[in-house]
Amino acid sequence: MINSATQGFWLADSAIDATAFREQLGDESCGACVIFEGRVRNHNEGRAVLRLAYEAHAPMALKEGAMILQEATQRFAISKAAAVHRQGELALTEAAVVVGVASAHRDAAFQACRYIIDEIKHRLPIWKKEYYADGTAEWVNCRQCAAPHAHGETPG
Amino acid sequence: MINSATQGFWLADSAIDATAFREQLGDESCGACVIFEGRVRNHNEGRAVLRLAYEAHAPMALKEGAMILQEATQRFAISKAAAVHRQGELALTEAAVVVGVASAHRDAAFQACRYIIDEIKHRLPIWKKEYYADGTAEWVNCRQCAAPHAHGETPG
Amino acid sequence: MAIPVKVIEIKWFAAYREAAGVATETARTDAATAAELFVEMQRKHPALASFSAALLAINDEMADWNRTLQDGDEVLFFPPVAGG
Amino acid sequence: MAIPVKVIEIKWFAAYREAAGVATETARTDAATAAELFVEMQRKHPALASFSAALLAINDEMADWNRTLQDGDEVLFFPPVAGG
Repeated sequence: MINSATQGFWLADSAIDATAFREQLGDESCGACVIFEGRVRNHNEGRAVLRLAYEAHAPMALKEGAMILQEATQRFAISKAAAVHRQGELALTEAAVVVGVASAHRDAAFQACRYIIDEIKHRLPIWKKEYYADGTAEWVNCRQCAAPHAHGETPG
Repeated sequence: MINSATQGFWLADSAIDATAFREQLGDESCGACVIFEGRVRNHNEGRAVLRLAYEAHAPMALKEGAMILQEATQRFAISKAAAVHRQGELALTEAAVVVGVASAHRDAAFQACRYIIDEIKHRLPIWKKEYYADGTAEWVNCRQCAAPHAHGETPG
Repeated sequence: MAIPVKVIEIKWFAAYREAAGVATETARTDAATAAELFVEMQRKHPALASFSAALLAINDEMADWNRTLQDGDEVLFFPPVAGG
Repeated sequence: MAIPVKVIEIKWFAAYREAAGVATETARTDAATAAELFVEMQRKHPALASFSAALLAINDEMADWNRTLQDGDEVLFFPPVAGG
Protein backbone atom coordinates (compact mmCIF):
# COMPACT_ATOMS: atom_id res chain seq x y z
CA MET A 1 0.00 0.00 0.00
CA ILE A 2 3.00 2.30 0.30
CA ASN A 3 3.39 4.64 -2.62
CA SER A 4 6.98 5.77 -2.90
CA ALA A 5 6.16 8.71 -5.17
CA THR A 6 3.83 10.66 -2.89
CA GLN A 7 3.89 11.93 0.63
CA GLY A 8 1.09 10.95 2.92
CA PHE A 9 -0.10 8.41 5.44
CA TRP A 10 -0.52 4.71 4.75
CA LEU A 11 -1.32 1.41 6.41
CA ALA A 12 0.92 -1.45 5.30
CA ASP A 13 0.03 -5.14 5.38
CA SER A 14 3.61 -6.33 4.91
CA ALA A 15 7.16 -5.21 5.76
CA ILE A 16 7.82 -1.50 5.22
CA ASP A 17 10.49 -0.84 2.60
CA ALA A 18 12.74 1.57 4.53
CA THR A 19 14.79 2.45 1.44
CA ALA A 20 11.75 3.39 -0.65
CA PHE A 21 10.28 5.26 2.31
CA ARG A 22 13.46 7.30 2.72
CA GLU A 23 13.73 8.06 -0.99
CA GLN A 24 10.31 9.68 -1.19
CA LEU A 25 11.62 12.33 1.20
CA GLY A 26 14.38 13.43 -1.19
CA ASP A 27 14.12 17.09 -2.16
CA GLU A 28 16.79 19.49 -3.39
CA SER A 29 15.52 22.24 -1.10
CA CYS A 30 15.81 20.10 2.03
CA GLY A 31 18.89 20.23 4.19
CA ALA A 32 17.50 18.06 6.96
CA CYS A 33 15.67 14.78 7.09
CA VAL A 34 14.60 13.03 10.30
CA ILE A 35 13.23 9.49 10.26
CA PHE A 36 11.71 7.71 13.22
CA GLU A 37 11.17 3.96 13.28
CA GLY A 38 9.17 2.24 15.98
CA ARG A 39 10.16 -1.40 16.06
CA VAL A 40 8.82 -4.51 17.74
CA ARG A 41 10.82 -4.85 20.97
CA ASN A 42 11.60 -8.19 22.58
CA HIS A 43 10.41 -6.90 25.96
CA ASN A 44 7.65 -4.70 27.39
CA GLU A 45 7.20 -3.85 31.05
CA GLY A 46 9.37 -6.76 32.11
CA ARG A 47 7.76 -9.45 29.92
CA ALA A 48 9.47 -11.27 27.04
CA VAL A 49 7.62 -10.51 23.79
CA LEU A 50 7.69 -12.99 20.88
CA ARG A 51 5.62 -11.15 18.28
CA LEU A 52 2.66 -8.82 18.01
CA ALA A 53 -0.34 -7.92 15.93
CA TYR A 54 -1.90 -4.57 15.09
CA GLU A 55 -5.57 -4.17 14.37
CA ALA A 56 -6.63 -0.89 12.78
CA HIS A 57 -9.98 0.60 11.87
CA ALA A 58 -8.60 1.51 8.48
CA PRO A 59 -11.05 4.18 7.20
CA MET A 60 -10.63 6.34 10.30
CA ALA A 61 -6.92 5.53 10.77
CA LEU A 62 -6.17 6.78 7.25
CA LYS A 63 -8.21 9.94 7.80
CA GLU A 64 -6.64 10.66 11.21
CA GLY A 65 -3.12 9.90 9.94
CA ALA A 66 -3.51 12.32 7.03
CA MET A 67 -4.85 14.94 9.44
CA ILE A 68 -1.81 14.56 11.73
CA LEU A 69 0.58 15.08 8.80
CA GLN A 70 -1.37 18.14 7.72
CA GLU A 71 -1.19 19.60 11.23
CA ALA A 72 2.58 19.04 11.32
CA THR A 73 2.97 20.80 7.97
CA GLN A 74 1.02 23.78 9.30
CA ARG A 75 2.84 24.02 12.64
CA PHE A 76 6.45 23.51 11.52
CA ALA A 77 8.50 24.81 8.58
CA ILE A 78 8.76 21.48 6.79
CA SER A 79 8.39 20.61 3.14
CA LYS A 80 7.60 16.90 3.27
CA ALA A 81 6.05 14.53 5.78
CA ALA A 82 5.14 10.89 5.42
CA ALA A 83 4.20 8.08 7.75
CA VAL A 84 3.27 4.43 7.43
CA HIS A 85 1.87 2.08 10.07
CA ARG A 86 1.78 -1.70 9.88
CA GLN A 87 -1.32 -3.75 10.52
CA GLY A 88 -1.56 -7.52 11.02
CA GLU A 89 1.15 -9.82 12.39
CA LEU A 90 4.68 -8.52 13.06
CA ALA A 91 7.88 -10.33 14.01
CA LEU A 92 10.58 -8.99 16.37
CA THR A 93 12.67 -6.08 14.99
CA GLU A 94 10.14 -5.35 12.23
CA ALA A 95 9.17 -1.70 11.96
CA ALA A 96 5.63 -1.11 13.24
CA VAL A 97 5.63 2.56 12.26
CA VAL A 98 7.94 4.81 10.25
CA VAL A 99 7.69 8.60 10.22
CA GLY A 100 9.80 10.82 7.95
CA VAL A 101 10.10 14.58 7.65
CA ALA A 102 12.20 16.74 5.32
CA SER A 103 12.84 20.44 5.85
CA ALA A 104 15.33 23.18 5.11
CA HIS A 105 16.61 23.30 8.71
CA ARG A 106 16.94 20.58 11.32
CA ASP A 107 14.94 22.19 14.15
CA ALA A 108 11.68 21.91 12.25
CA ALA A 109 12.40 18.36 11.08
CA PHE A 110 13.09 17.10 14.63
CA GLN A 111 10.05 18.88 16.09
CA ALA A 112 7.65 17.78 13.35
CA CYS A 113 8.83 14.16 13.43
CA ARG A 114 8.32 14.07 17.19
CA TYR A 115 4.89 15.67 16.89
CA ILE A 116 3.75 13.16 14.30
CA ILE A 117 4.82 10.03 16.19
CA ASP A 118 3.35 11.34 19.46
CA GLU A 119 0.00 12.09 17.80
CA ILE A 120 0.00 8.74 15.99
CA LYS A 121 0.43 6.97 19.31
CA HIS A 122 -2.39 8.91 20.94
CA ARG A 123 -4.97 9.36 18.20
CA LEU A 124 -4.79 6.64 15.58
CA PRO A 125 -7.57 4.03 15.96
CA ILE A 126 -5.15 1.12 16.06
CA TRP A 127 -4.62 -1.54 18.72
CA LYS A 128 -1.67 -3.69 19.64
CA LYS A 129 -1.76 -7.26 20.91
CA GLU A 130 1.44 -8.65 22.38
CA TYR A 131 2.23 -12.37 22.41
CA TYR A 132 4.52 -13.37 25.28
CA ALA A 133 7.10 -16.09 25.80
CA ASP A 134 4.88 -17.66 28.51
CA GLY A 135 2.16 -18.39 25.95
CA THR A 136 -0.21 -15.60 26.98
CA ALA A 137 -1.26 -12.58 24.92
CA GLU A 138 -2.61 -9.19 25.85
CA TRP A 139 -4.01 -6.04 24.27
CA VAL A 140 -1.65 -3.25 25.24
CA ASN A 141 -2.91 0.14 26.31
CA CYS A 142 -1.03 3.34 25.80
CA ARG A 143 -0.87 4.11 29.51
CA GLN A 144 -0.01 7.76 29.13
CA CYS A 145 -2.94 8.36 26.81
CA ALA A 146 -5.71 10.38 28.29
CA ALA A 147 -8.43 10.00 25.70
CA PRO A 148 -8.17 13.29 23.80
CA HIS A 149 -11.30 12.67 21.75
CA ALA A 150 -13.57 11.52 24.56
CA HIS A 151 -15.46 14.78 24.69
CA GLY A 152 -17.95 14.78 27.53
CA GLU A 153 -18.70 12.12 30.11
CA THR A 154 -17.70 8.51 29.71
CA PRO A 155 -19.57 5.65 31.35
CA GLY A 156 -17.97 2.68 33.13
CA MET B 1 35.19 3.56 5.26
CA ILE B 2 31.78 2.77 6.72
CA ASN B 3 31.67 -0.49 8.59
CA SER B 4 28.14 -1.81 8.75
CA ALA B 5 28.85 -4.24 11.57
CA THR B 6 30.02 -1.82 14.25
CA GLN B 7 28.74 1.34 15.80
CA GLY B 8 31.00 4.35 15.85
CA PHE B 9 32.02 7.45 13.96
CA TRP B 10 33.46 7.52 10.44
CA LEU B 11 34.51 9.85 7.68
CA ALA B 12 33.37 8.73 4.23
CA ASP B 13 35.02 9.64 0.92
CA SER B 14 32.07 8.55 -1.19
CA ALA B 15 28.27 8.35 -0.98
CA ILE B 16 26.94 7.07 2.36
CA ASP B 17 24.97 3.83 2.02
CA ALA B 18 21.80 4.73 3.93
CA THR B 19 20.51 1.17 3.92
CA ALA B 20 23.70 -0.29 5.40
CA PHE B 21 23.84 2.57 7.89
CA ARG B 22 20.30 1.87 9.07
CA GLU B 23 20.86 -1.86 9.33
CA GLN B 24 23.75 -1.53 11.76
CA LEU B 25 21.25 0.01 14.21
CA GLY B 26 19.05 -3.11 14.29
CA ASP B 27 18.71 -4.57 17.77
CA GLU B 28 15.96 -6.75 19.23
CA SER B 29 15.90 -4.73 22.45
CA CYS B 30 15.30 -1.43 20.63
CA GLY B 31 11.81 -0.10 20.19
CA ALA B 32 12.90 3.24 18.75
CA CYS B 33 15.33 4.32 16.09
CA VAL B 34 15.89 7.94 15.03
CA ILE B 35 17.99 8.80 11.99
CA PHE B 36 19.04 12.30 11.00
CA GLU B 37 20.39 13.10 7.53
CA GLY B 38 21.95 16.42 6.69
CA ARG B 39 21.83 16.88 2.93
CA VAL B 40 23.33 19.31 0.46
CA ARG B 41 20.69 22.00 -0.05
CA ASN B 42 20.29 23.91 -3.30
CA HIS B 43 20.20 27.21 -1.41
CA ASN B 44 21.88 28.87 1.57
CA GLU B 45 21.12 32.33 2.86
CA GLY B 46 19.48 33.32 -0.40
CA ARG B 47 22.18 32.03 -2.76
CA ALA B 48 21.78 29.17 -5.25
CA VAL B 49 24.21 26.38 -4.38
CA LEU B 50 25.51 23.98 -7.07
CA ARG B 51 27.70 21.67 -5.00
CA LEU B 52 30.02 21.72 -2.01
CA ALA B 53 33.18 20.29 -0.58
CA TYR B 54 34.09 19.30 2.96
CA GLU B 55 37.63 19.40 4.26
CA ALA B 56 38.31 17.57 7.52
CA HIS B 57 41.33 17.24 9.75
CA ALA B 58 40.75 13.52 9.91
CA PRO B 59 42.78 12.44 12.97
CA MET B 60 41.05 14.94 15.24
CA ALA B 61 37.64 14.64 13.55
CA LEU B 62 37.61 10.88 14.19
CA LYS B 63 38.63 11.35 17.81
CA GLU B 64 36.09 14.13 18.43
CA GLY B 65 33.32 12.20 16.65
CA ALA B 66 33.90 9.10 18.78
CA MET B 67 33.91 11.30 21.90
CA ILE B 68 30.54 12.84 20.97
CA LEU B 69 28.96 9.39 20.53
CA GLN B 70 30.38 8.29 23.87
CA GLU B 71 28.93 11.38 25.58
CA ALA B 72 25.51 10.67 24.06
CA THR B 73 25.63 7.09 25.31
CA GLN B 74 26.42 8.31 28.82
CA ARG B 75 23.78 11.06 28.90
CA PHE B 76 20.82 9.24 27.36
CA ALA B 77 19.37 5.73 27.77
CA ILE B 78 20.36 4.51 24.30
CA SER B 79 21.87 1.23 23.20
CA LYS B 80 23.44 2.17 19.85
CA ALA B 81 24.74 5.32 18.25
CA ALA B 82 26.54 5.80 14.96
CA ALA B 83 27.45 8.72 12.74
CA VAL B 84 29.25 9.23 9.46
CA HIS B 85 30.38 12.49 7.85
CA ARG B 86 31.38 12.96 4.23
CA GLN B 87 34.59 14.65 3.14
CA GLY B 88 35.56 15.81 -0.36
CA GLU B 89 33.17 16.88 -3.14
CA LEU B 90 29.39 16.47 -2.76
CA ALA B 91 26.55 16.92 -5.24
CA LEU B 92 23.11 18.33 -4.43
CA THR B 93 20.85 16.06 -2.31
CA GLU B 94 23.78 13.87 -1.24
CA ALA B 95 23.92 13.22 2.48
CA ALA B 96 26.75 15.17 4.13
CA VAL B 97 26.17 13.62 7.54
CA VAL B 98 24.04 10.78 8.89
CA VAL B 99 23.40 10.18 12.59
CA GLY B 100 21.52 7.15 13.92
CA VAL B 101 20.47 6.18 17.42
CA ALA B 102 18.61 3.11 18.71
CA SER B 103 17.03 2.85 22.14
CA ALA B 104 14.26 1.10 24.04
CA HIS B 105 12.09 4.24 24.18
CA ARG B 106 11.69 7.12 21.76
CA ASP B 107 12.45 10.02 24.12
CA ALA B 108 16.08 8.99 24.51
CA ALA B 109 16.53 8.30 20.80
CA PHE B 110 15.24 11.75 19.78
CA GLN B 111 17.29 13.56 22.44
CA ALA B 112 20.50 11.67 21.74
CA CYS B 113 20.21 12.08 17.97
CA ARG B 114 19.71 15.82 18.39
CA TYR B 115 22.63 16.05 20.81
CA ILE B 116 24.98 14.24 18.42
CA ILE B 117 24.18 16.33 15.33
CA ASP B 118 24.39 19.58 17.31
CA GLU B 119 27.80 18.65 18.74
CA ILE B 120 29.05 17.48 15.34
CA LYS B 121 28.15 20.85 13.87
CA HIS B 122 29.91 22.75 16.64
CA ARG B 123 32.96 20.67 17.47
CA LEU B 124 34.10 18.57 14.54
CA PRO B 125 37.19 20.00 12.80
CA ILE B 126 35.55 20.03 9.39
CA TRP B 127 34.96 22.91 6.97
CA LYS B 128 32.43 23.43 4.22
CA LYS B 129 33.02 25.28 0.94
CA GLU B 130 29.93 26.16 -1.08
CA TYR B 131 30.04 26.63 -4.86
CA TYR B 132 27.36 29.01 -6.13
CA ALA B 133 25.45 29.34 -9.39
CA ASP B 134 27.14 32.73 -10.00
CA GLY B 135 30.56 31.05 -10.24
CA THR B 136 31.84 32.12 -6.83
CA ALA B 137 32.70 29.90 -3.88
CA GLU B 138 32.90 30.54 -0.16
CA TRP B 139 33.92 28.82 3.06
CA VAL B 140 30.80 28.72 5.21
CA ASN B 141 30.88 29.48 8.91
CA CYS B 142 28.54 28.00 11.39
CA ARG B 143 27.19 31.37 12.49
CA GLN B 144 25.65 30.21 15.74
CA CYS B 145 28.88 28.57 16.84
CA ALA B 146 30.57 30.27 19.71
CA ALA B 147 33.91 28.50 19.79
CA PRO B 148 33.41 26.04 22.66
CA HIS B 149 37.06 24.93 22.69
CA ALA B 150 38.67 28.37 22.48
CA HIS B 151 39.63 28.38 26.13
CA GLY B 152 41.10 31.72 27.11
CA GLU B 153 41.66 34.83 25.02
CA THR B 154 41.67 34.83 21.24
CA PRO B 155 43.59 37.34 19.15
CA GLY B 156 42.29 39.18 16.09
CA MET C 1 -44.53 8.37 26.65
CA ALA C 2 -43.01 5.42 24.82
CA ILE C 3 -39.61 6.05 23.31
CA PRO C 4 -39.50 4.59 19.80
CA VAL C 5 -37.03 1.69 19.48
CA LYS C 6 -33.95 2.50 17.39
CA VAL C 7 -31.96 0.07 15.31
CA ILE C 8 -28.23 0.63 15.90
CA GLU C 9 -25.32 -1.18 14.27
CA ILE C 10 -22.49 -1.78 16.73
CA LYS C 11 -18.84 -2.52 15.86
CA TRP C 12 -16.46 -3.82 18.51
CA PHE C 13 -12.67 -3.51 18.18
CA ALA C 14 -9.66 -5.32 19.63
CA ALA C 15 -10.14 -6.14 23.34
CA TYR C 16 -13.83 -5.15 23.17
CA ARG C 17 -14.43 -7.52 20.25
CA GLU C 18 -12.87 -10.40 22.15
CA ALA C 19 -14.94 -9.59 25.26
CA ALA C 20 -18.17 -9.23 23.29
CA GLY C 21 -17.43 -12.38 21.29
CA VAL C 22 -18.61 -10.71 18.08
CA ALA C 23 -17.20 -8.05 15.77
CA THR C 24 -20.56 -6.54 14.85
CA GLU C 25 -24.09 -6.79 16.12
CA THR C 26 -27.42 -5.09 15.64
CA ALA C 27 -29.09 -3.62 18.72
CA ARG C 28 -32.76 -2.74 18.97
CA THR C 29 -32.59 -0.26 21.82
CA ASP C 30 -34.20 2.71 23.45
CA ALA C 31 -30.80 4.00 24.69
CA ALA C 32 -30.75 7.77 24.27
CA THR C 33 -26.94 8.10 24.09
CA ALA C 34 -23.87 6.01 23.26
CA ALA C 35 -23.06 5.97 26.99
CA GLU C 36 -26.41 4.34 27.75
CA LEU C 37 -25.91 1.88 24.89
CA PHE C 38 -22.48 0.87 26.25
CA VAL C 39 -23.92 0.13 29.70
CA GLU C 40 -26.74 -1.86 28.08
CA MET C 41 -24.17 -3.88 26.11
CA GLN C 42 -22.11 -4.49 29.25
CA ARG C 43 -25.20 -6.21 30.71
CA LYS C 44 -25.60 -8.28 27.54
CA HIS C 45 -21.87 -9.25 27.39
CA PRO C 46 -20.69 -9.72 31.00
CA ALA C 47 -17.04 -9.93 29.87
CA LEU C 48 -17.30 -6.25 28.91
CA ALA C 49 -18.16 -5.27 32.47
CA SER C 50 -14.52 -5.02 33.53
CA PHE C 51 -13.75 -2.47 30.79
CA SER C 52 -14.19 1.22 31.18
CA ALA C 53 -15.25 2.95 28.00
CA ALA C 54 -12.69 4.93 26.04
CA LEU C 55 -13.41 6.34 22.61
CA LEU C 56 -16.24 5.99 20.22
CA ALA C 57 -17.20 6.98 16.75
CA ILE C 58 -20.63 7.34 15.21
CA ASN C 59 -20.82 6.81 11.46
CA ASP C 60 -17.00 6.91 11.24
CA GLU C 61 -16.64 10.26 13.02
CA MET C 62 -15.27 10.56 16.56
CA ALA C 63 -18.23 11.41 18.78
CA ASP C 64 -19.32 12.43 22.27
CA TRP C 65 -20.58 9.83 24.68
CA ASN C 66 -23.59 12.10 25.26
CA ARG C 67 -24.60 12.46 21.65
CA THR C 68 -28.19 11.43 21.00
CA LEU C 69 -28.40 8.23 19.00
CA GLN C 70 -30.42 8.28 15.81
CA ASP C 71 -32.23 5.32 14.33
CA GLY C 72 -29.82 3.68 11.84
CA ASP C 73 -26.60 5.02 13.42
CA GLU C 74 -23.49 2.87 13.30
CA VAL C 75 -21.66 3.04 16.64
CA LEU C 76 -17.98 2.03 16.88
CA PHE C 77 -16.64 1.29 20.36
CA PHE C 78 -12.85 1.75 20.54
CA PRO C 79 -10.66 0.56 23.41
CA PRO C 80 -7.77 2.91 24.31
CA VAL C 81 -5.53 3.14 21.25
CA ALA C 82 -1.91 1.96 21.16
CA GLY C 83 -0.28 2.85 17.87
CA GLY C 84 3.43 2.85 17.11
CA MET D 1 67.44 38.70 27.95
CA ALA D 2 67.26 36.99 24.57
CA ILE D 3 64.38 34.55 24.12
CA PRO D 4 65.61 31.44 22.34
CA VAL D 5 64.09 31.03 18.89
CA LYS D 6 61.63 28.13 18.63
CA VAL D 7 60.95 26.06 15.55
CA ILE D 8 57.18 25.59 15.14
CA GLU D 9 55.38 23.62 12.44
CA ILE D 10 52.18 25.36 11.33
CA LYS D 11 49.23 23.75 9.56
CA TRP D 12 46.57 25.94 7.95
CA PHE D 13 43.06 24.64 7.18
CA ALA D 14 40.27 25.61 4.78
CA ALA D 15 39.90 29.42 4.50
CA TYR D 16 43.13 29.96 6.42
CA ARG D 17 45.06 27.74 4.03
CA GLU D 18 43.76 29.68 1.04
CA ALA D 19 44.61 32.99 2.68
CA ALA D 20 48.10 31.85 3.72
CA GLY D 21 48.71 30.31 0.30
CA VAL D 22 50.29 27.23 1.88
CA ALA D 23 49.00 24.23 3.81
CA THR D 24 52.04 23.92 6.07
CA GLU D 25 55.02 26.05 6.92
CA THR D 26 57.85 26.12 9.42
CA ALA D 27 58.17 29.23 11.58
CA ARG D 28 61.32 30.25 13.43
CA THR D 29 59.75 32.47 16.05
CA ASP D 30 60.09 33.93 19.51
CA ALA D 31 56.29 34.03 19.96
CA ALA D 32 55.48 32.97 23.51
CA THR D 33 51.92 31.80 22.75
CA ALA D 34 49.80 30.61 19.85
CA ALA D 35 48.00 33.96 19.98
CA GLU D 36 51.29 35.81 19.39
CA LEU D 37 52.21 33.38 16.62
CA PHE D 38 48.87 33.98 14.85
CA VAL D 39 49.40 37.76 14.91
CA GLU D 40 52.94 37.26 13.59
CA MET D 41 51.60 35.11 10.76
CA GLN D 42 48.93 37.71 9.94
CA ARG D 43 51.80 40.14 9.30
CA LYS D 44 53.55 37.59 7.09
CA HIS D 45 50.37 36.70 5.15
CA PRO D 46 48.36 39.92 4.75
CA ALA D 47 45.33 37.98 3.43
CA LEU D 48 44.98 36.48 6.92
CA ALA D 49 44.55 39.93 8.46
CA SER D 50 40.81 39.99 7.82
CA PHE D 51 40.27 36.75 9.76
CA SER D 52 39.72 36.60 13.44
CA ALA D 53 41.20 33.53 15.09
CA ALA D 54 38.90 30.71 16.07
CA LEU D 55 40.19 27.34 17.26
CA LEU D 56 43.58 25.82 17.44
CA ALA D 57 45.21 22.57 18.29
CA ILE D 58 48.75 21.88 19.40
CA ASN D 59 50.11 18.43 18.56
CA ASP D 60 46.60 17.27 17.60
CA GLU D 61 44.97 18.30 20.89
CA MET D 62 42.64 21.29 21.17
CA ALA D 63 44.58 24.00 23.01
CA ASP D 64 44.38 27.42 24.65
CA TRP D 65 45.44 30.48 22.75
CA ASN D 66 47.55 31.40 25.78
CA ARG D 67 49.44 28.14 26.07
CA THR D 68 53.21 28.58 25.98
CA LEU D 69 54.70 27.28 22.77
CA GLN D 70 57.47 24.72 23.02
CA ASP D 71 60.25 24.27 20.52
CA GLY D 72 59.11 21.59 18.05
CA ASP D 73 55.36 22.06 18.63
CA GLU D 74 53.00 21.54 15.71
CA VAL D 75 50.32 24.25 15.72
CA LEU D 76 47.06 23.75 13.78
CA PHE D 77 45.02 26.88 13.07
CA PHE D 78 41.34 26.04 12.52
CA PRO D 79 38.79 28.48 11.06
CA PRO D 80 35.32 28.24 12.64
CA VAL D 81 34.02 24.75 11.95
CA ALA D 82 30.95 24.00 9.84
CA GLY D 83 30.13 20.32 9.92
CA GLY D 84 26.84 18.74 8.88
